[in-house]
Amino acid sequence: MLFARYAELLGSERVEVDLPERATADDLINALRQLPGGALLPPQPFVAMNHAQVRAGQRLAPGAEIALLPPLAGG
Amino acid sequence: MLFARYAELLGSERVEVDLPERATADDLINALRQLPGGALLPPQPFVAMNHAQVRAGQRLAPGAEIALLPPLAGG
Amino acid sequence: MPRLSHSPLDLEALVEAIAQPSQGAVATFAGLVRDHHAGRAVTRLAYSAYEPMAEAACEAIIAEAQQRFGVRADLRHRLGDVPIGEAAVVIVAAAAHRAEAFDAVRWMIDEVKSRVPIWKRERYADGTEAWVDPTVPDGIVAARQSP
Amino acid sequence: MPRLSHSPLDLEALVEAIAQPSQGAVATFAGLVRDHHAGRAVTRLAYSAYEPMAEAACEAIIAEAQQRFGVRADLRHRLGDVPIGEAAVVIVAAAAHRAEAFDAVRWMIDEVKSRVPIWKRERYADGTEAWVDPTVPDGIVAARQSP
Repeated sequence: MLFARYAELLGSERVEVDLPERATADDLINALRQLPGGALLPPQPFVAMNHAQVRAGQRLAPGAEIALLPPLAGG
Repeated sequence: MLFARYAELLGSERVEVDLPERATADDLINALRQLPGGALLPPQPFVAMNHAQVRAGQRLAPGAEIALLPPLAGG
Repeated sequence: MPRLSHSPLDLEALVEAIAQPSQGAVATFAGLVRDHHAGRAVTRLAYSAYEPMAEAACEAIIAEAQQRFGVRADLRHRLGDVPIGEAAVVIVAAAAHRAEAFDAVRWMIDEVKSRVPIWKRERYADGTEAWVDPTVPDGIVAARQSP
Repeated sequence: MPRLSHSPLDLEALVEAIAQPSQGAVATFAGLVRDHHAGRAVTRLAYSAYEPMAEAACEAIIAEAQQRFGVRADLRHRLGDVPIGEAAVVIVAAAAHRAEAFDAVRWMIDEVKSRVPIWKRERYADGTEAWVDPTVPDGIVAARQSP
């Protein structure tokens, strides 16, 4: 799932990418950066899996809800 | 003028005492402590003259509004 | 404008009056009448003031807060009988940034407690009454049966 | 109970719901939509959120504040279009003593800004729009003519 500016960049709030098994958040970002508009994504955006922040190098669970979060601006 | 507990002690919100010319707040306190109930006044209560705190040793101006203020409990 | 009031205080009205489209941070404080003090159950409470001096002190606190913290500020203090749970004092500060708003409100409530000539008489569930005195260990002058 | 709302936020209702006769100190913070940002005149503003994660983050902040500071606390964040001058966020904490209430509110607004997935899009008087990004020097991603 993509939000706010990132959704604008890729033209959608939901995208599907094929990833190898045992892929990490970095693999996902690299795949997204190949998509049209994806080159403007930052190299290390905030990634959430099932509503919790993904740590660097953490594997993505198959079927999990993965979200890329632009810099927060609430409050 | 007396307020709150001090008014209760002396039984009135306004008392008149005769003071010498050039009297200070200490002179006033001493005179008030001679009145019925006045012995329970503390030796150094907060004194205000025309709505401003009186400093130790400051003279009381004739005709000024003098008030004895118990410990504040607002807020 | 009087800062002392015998009627219930309206925090929302104070916030609306102070807020401006250029100042996005509004901090407030409300001091509500508690149902206990010094280990006793409080059933009612009344505030009295040396009114002209208390008004002047409130004005001075507001003006100083605005000067010191660069905020717009206001406050109200209730007098007379105040039911348990209602506000005895409400304070508001609006600023461009939240740090100044918080600092101003915190400073103002400290100043209200230390320089506004207001007194508080509590009545307890056992029928006694006492003057509140923050300078003594128990917080009250010995409670006595009320007349 | 949802902490995110598409309707105007009601600070007074939040204060009334949180106050208890045993807790006399109530501190609040309201963040209002300002009419300017990054040197530009703002004409409107819309918040969006990753809603389930944002709700969970708000719940966590409230629970942690209550635990850390021994207060009763609550907050609301507005979503969607918010007119200038209306509240984007309101926070309240009630405690027996004022220090805890102030500390809790201050901590909560910092946490809301740093961990709740909410984004803000501003529209300016010149017709351009931009995403607000507190991590860049100007505070916004370059404003572009809106479609």
